[in-house]
Amino acid sequence: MPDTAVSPASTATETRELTYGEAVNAALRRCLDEIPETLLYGEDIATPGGVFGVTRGLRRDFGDRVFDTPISESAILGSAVGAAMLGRRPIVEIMWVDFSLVAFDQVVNQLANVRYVSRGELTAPVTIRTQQGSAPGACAQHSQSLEALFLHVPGLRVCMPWTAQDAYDLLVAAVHSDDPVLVIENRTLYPTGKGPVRLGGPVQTPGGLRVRRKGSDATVVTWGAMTARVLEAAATLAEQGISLEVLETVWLNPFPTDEVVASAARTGALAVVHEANTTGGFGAEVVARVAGAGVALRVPPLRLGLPDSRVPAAPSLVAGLLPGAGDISESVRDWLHSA
Amino acid sequence: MPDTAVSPASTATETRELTYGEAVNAALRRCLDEIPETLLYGEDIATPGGVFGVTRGLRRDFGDRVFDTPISESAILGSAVGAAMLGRRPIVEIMWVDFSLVAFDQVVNQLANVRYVSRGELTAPVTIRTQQGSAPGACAQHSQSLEALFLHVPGLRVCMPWTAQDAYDLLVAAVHSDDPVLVIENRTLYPTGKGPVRLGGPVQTPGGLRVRRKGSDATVVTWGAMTARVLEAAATLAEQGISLEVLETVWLNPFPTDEVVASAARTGALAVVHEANTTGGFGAEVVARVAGAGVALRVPPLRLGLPDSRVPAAPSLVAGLLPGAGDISESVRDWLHSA
Amino acid sequence: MTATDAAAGSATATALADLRQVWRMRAFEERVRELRLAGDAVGSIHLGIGQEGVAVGASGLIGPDDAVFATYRGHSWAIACGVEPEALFAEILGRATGVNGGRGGSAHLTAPGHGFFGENSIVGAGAPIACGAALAGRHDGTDRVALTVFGDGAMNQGAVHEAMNFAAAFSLPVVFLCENNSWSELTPIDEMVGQPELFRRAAGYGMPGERIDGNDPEQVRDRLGDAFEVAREGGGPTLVEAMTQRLVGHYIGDADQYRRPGERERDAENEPVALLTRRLRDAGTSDDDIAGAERAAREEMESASAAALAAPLADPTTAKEHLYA
Amino acid sequence: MTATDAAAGSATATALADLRQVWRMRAFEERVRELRLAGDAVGSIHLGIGQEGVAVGASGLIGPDDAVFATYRGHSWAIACGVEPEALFAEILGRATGVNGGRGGSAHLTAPGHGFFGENSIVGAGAPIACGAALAGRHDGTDRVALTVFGDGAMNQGAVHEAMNFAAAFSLPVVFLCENNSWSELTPIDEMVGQPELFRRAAGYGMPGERIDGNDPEQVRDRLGDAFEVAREGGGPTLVEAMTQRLVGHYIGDADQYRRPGERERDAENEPVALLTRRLRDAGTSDDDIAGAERAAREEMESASAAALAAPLADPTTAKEHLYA
Ligand SMILES: Cc1ncc(C[n+]2csc(CCOP(=O)(O)OP(=O)(O)O)c2C)c(N)n1
Ligand SMILES: Cc1ncc(C[n+]2csc(CCOP(=O)(O)OP(=O)(O)O)c2C)c(N)n1
Ligand SMILES: [Mg+2]
Ligand SMILES: [Mg+2]
Repeated sequence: MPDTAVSPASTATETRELTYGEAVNAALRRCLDEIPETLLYGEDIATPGGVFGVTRGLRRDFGDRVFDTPISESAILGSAVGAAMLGRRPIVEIMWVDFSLVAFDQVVNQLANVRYVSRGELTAPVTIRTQQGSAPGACAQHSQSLEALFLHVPGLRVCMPWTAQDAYDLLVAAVHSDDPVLVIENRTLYPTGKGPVRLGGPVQTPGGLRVRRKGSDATVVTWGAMTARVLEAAATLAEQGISLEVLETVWLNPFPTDEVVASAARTGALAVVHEANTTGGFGAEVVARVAGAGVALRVPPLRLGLPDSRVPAAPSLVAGLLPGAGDISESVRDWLHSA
Repeated sequence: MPDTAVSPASTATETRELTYGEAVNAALRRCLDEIPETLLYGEDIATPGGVFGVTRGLRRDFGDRVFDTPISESAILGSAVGAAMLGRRPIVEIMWVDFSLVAFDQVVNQLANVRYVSRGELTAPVTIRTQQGSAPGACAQHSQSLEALFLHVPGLRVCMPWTAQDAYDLLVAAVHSDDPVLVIENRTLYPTGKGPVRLGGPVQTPGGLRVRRKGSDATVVTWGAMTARVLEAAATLAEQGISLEVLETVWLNPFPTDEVVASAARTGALAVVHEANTTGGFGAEVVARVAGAGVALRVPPLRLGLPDSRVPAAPSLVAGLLPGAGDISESVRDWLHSA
Repeated sequence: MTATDAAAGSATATALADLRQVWRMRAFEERVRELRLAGDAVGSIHLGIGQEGVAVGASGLIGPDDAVFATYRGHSWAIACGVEPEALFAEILGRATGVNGGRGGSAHLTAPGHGFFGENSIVGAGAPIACGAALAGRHDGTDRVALTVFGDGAMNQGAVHEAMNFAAAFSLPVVFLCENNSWSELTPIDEMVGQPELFRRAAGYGMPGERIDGNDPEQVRDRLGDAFEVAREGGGPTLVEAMTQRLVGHYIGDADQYRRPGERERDAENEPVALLTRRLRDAGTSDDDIAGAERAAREEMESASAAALAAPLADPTTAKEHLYA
Repeated sequence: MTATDAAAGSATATALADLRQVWRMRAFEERVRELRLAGDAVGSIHLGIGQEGVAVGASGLIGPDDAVFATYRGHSWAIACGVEPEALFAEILGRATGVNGGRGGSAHLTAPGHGFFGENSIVGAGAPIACGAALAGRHDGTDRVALTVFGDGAMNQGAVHEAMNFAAAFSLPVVFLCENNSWSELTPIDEMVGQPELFRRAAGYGMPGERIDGNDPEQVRDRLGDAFEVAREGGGPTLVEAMTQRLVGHYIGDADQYRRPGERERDAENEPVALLTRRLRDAGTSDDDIAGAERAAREEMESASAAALAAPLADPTTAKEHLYA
């Protein structure tokens, strides 16, 4: 799978200095602009511009294709399924991934079945934007990383942008995709990452990964906000003479199995780091795919994640659970030394 | 973890000829009898005795501790959480695991958090009984195997009985447990498995596995209704000189990692077979644990499950997806020959 | 012939057409039951026998841009939308020629080409989806009305509540049609609510609600027609509670032993075949015409099901297709 | 002194006690805001400033066996249940001495020993849980009433609907208390419903519903008290819609620029401190007594928060405990 599987360019490109949140906004603006079938809705996203300010200005500029909804996730997701069946291309927001669980039926039993059960006579090109993860002080019901739940749902594409450029590119790819796509953002990233973002480029096809660092001693697969911690750990270890290859798998479905397997085969060691709970996390799938491919590893694969816990609110407690950059570099060093 | 970690016996034992469904009934009867705090409720479970007849007679014998509910899964599960917080020990039924998704919040965000967030000042000893899996003609919304979703929820115990004896023992263990437990039954098994079931024995502690067959060439881990297919495949392969060790992991949380690792180390080969979709299925976790333990395998681990698909209704189509005993024996033979 | 006579004659003609359509649905279902009992069809199948009056009354109201969302008990609704019985039988029989090529089965029939956006086997889940179909109509230049049909028991499901409020808040052209057959599977609805007049919930959402006789296609046509008109003209959603009865078990195989005293007798008197037959007899329609409605329907369903049975089973090698674009 | 005088005197004493309690809640919240802005507390914090009238009116009604379920905007409800402010501050500050030892935080406070079964940060999720607490009371020999408090926006959540029907169908002793502050986060409730008089939904469930002035603790005590009594005596649930206002943003940091013309002025006039102060002035209460209510509250919260700040942070080595029995 190529890094950027592109389809023909649609609009003129330009580069602007944007944060992650602004890049999301720019992607939405572009999609609303170039796809008349798009609708954008969710709680507080229109007139107020979103609780994180990410959807600001879109109601003003696109009128009633952008609207606020009642606090009714089943109605939001269900209506997106129905509107998509009838030719619209809805982009809906679930404010926190945790809230998707009040309406998980509409994702698993409804959205994901539309195309398959109708043999493609109906399709459901819905984009669900949400955000997840731990942030200081957030309670147990606002802190989970739940990508693994969605990755066990065939029919649903899933991606998790970390850079502002990917926040833009992946969302544009999602909205243009004829499949339902879940885009998992991260609220701690919205105000960050200010830097040049290329806008208006060719629409990518779901898939691909980002080689964030080349290395030879071990392959570390990661995604989402954890990427920053892994890169920091990799920098630390580089100073100690340990060379990590860091793969950010921005698309988790489709997953770039071949690239990950090839890298692990080259380095002979595989670690997966994610913010989600370890047991049943998608890290298990990554390990299982590499193991299933028969890659010879000189050290057993390592998984780092939340150590199977609920998420406490106090930052001091979270620090006792969630691996930080220091924990990661230490764990990886010890692990490689054990080889 | 021992096969049967027992606590002192509570009632006299007796052995009766029961089907799987009757064994469930017997377990419920025992729990209602010996634990005055138990409540039993769900859709159609009281006066009608359940859509599968499993709860027959319990309303008559236990009065208003057993009652029917509206078709309101959030109310069923949510009220179970509240009743448990206040000292009851509710046993609730979700008729099909697929329906739990309309109320998944109450499991993940509510039930699983009670003990942790309150530091044990509150507990939620709720037993959720449900059933899942494929049965001929059932539609996509009534056929899924969703254990992996629940196994990514720390705080929630999960088991999946396959024999009538386990249908009894595991349920009794679940209701007696001070943790919330999800018991996943299988509707195709209710009328089957008639045989002697020991009733009234000591209450087991969640955990343990069943060694269904001893063998030396490969370890096959499986659970639920798939166990029958795996055992059939193992019998076929035995005739061909291939000796499989079949481990039925009736408890998936807690998972008997040590026993599985030890067996895989002994046989040098690991396969996991489940009815759930392969990607993100719990088979990935089993493979990752064994790989993570550094077990040297002479052949890459094998995973067999639904090949990442929605479930079609037509039996001929399901046959093209779900591995049967013949597919399993063939796959396992080819896999071991590839070593 | 006086104007009154003409009106009466036309009413009679309508009643006879209605009876024919009721019989088509019932003959379809009875044939399905035979196929299930014979083992040609497998799995859980939910028949609409007794409830046909609602679908028959609605059928003329459904325009080409409209979208219908039914439940697992939706065979009659597919027929009401004009789907060919042969393709429905084929689907229920797991044939390659079924409306979903065997992927849907009895409980997930879909035929979007006929405005039938499908059955749904999750209680209540179709209601929010219908809101989306109505929403699409706001933006695609049609005057689409979305009709979502569900049972009395579904009224207690969160998704239905959210859908009703969503539609009411945004004045969406959705008609919420509750087929109240007084049973939610094996449990009576009146024991599962504090207010058994379910249509009364509509007021809380700020939308009109009413209870009608679902056994009388004429009344359904009239009152449901008003709801369609209001919706089409931008007046927003309506909740219609159509009182009906299922004359059979919840699913084929349900021993159906939970009925209350007097219920079966009342149901037998009220159900649409009895009602329409009485009406036609009173209007002087011949026994032959009345019997002809049944006969024609049985013949049609006999040959449609025979054709479906002759079709090949769905091909297992295609089972993985159509998951993604 | 005449009987009328005595009654007036006692009413005045009650109003002064209410003002004191309102001030305790408000001073608590204002102190929390300072701590958040200073960075001692972190994360999203939802203050109940302006809405105290409801919790103050309810506080005397909550008996020892009763169970209260609040939302993330529940600090005042914890205080209404009698939880010590110091332990609440400590929780919000992530201290080991917090009611949840730091695991809950501002949005998930729990103090079952005080009948406070906790906040909930999933909109609407507390309502079904409260039904379970009420159900438990049927079997444990208490006359428990379960009080579930939620916002106007929560009325559109499926779980609340299911809970109301569940409670009504089974006549459970649940009081559903909707604090209507006219905003669901940043969106006005009247644009998100077809019928803005939310209490009208009660009739559809077959339970009583009414709208009251949530700013007046006396009225809350009286009308919510009726609902408690009905529930306690087996009469089933009630929906009470208490009209109130939040004087601050949805969370600390919310720029709060979405208010409608005239709203702030109206709110300032109606809010409980203004209302009770007017009432007390009219009854001749001295400025000193009135000011004393505020002063005492501020002193209490100053020292409680100081004590909380002095406590140790939650110990990271305990973070894995209490997941399982
Ligand atoms: C969310 C959910 N819960 C439970 C079920 C199981 N179930 C299928 S049909 C049914 C009864 C529905 O009753 P009603 O809505 O009155 O429709 P009817 O079957 O009478 O047409 C139930 C409980 C389901 N399919 N989905
Ligand atoms: C299921 C769910 N959806 C969305 C949210 C995000 N959210 C938190 S508070 C809130 C607004 C709630 O409004 P209301 O019920 O009126 O209560 P208020 O905040 O005004 O007290 C929303 C949408 C959530 N926590 N849970
Ligand atoms: Mg019904
Ligand atoms: Mg509000």
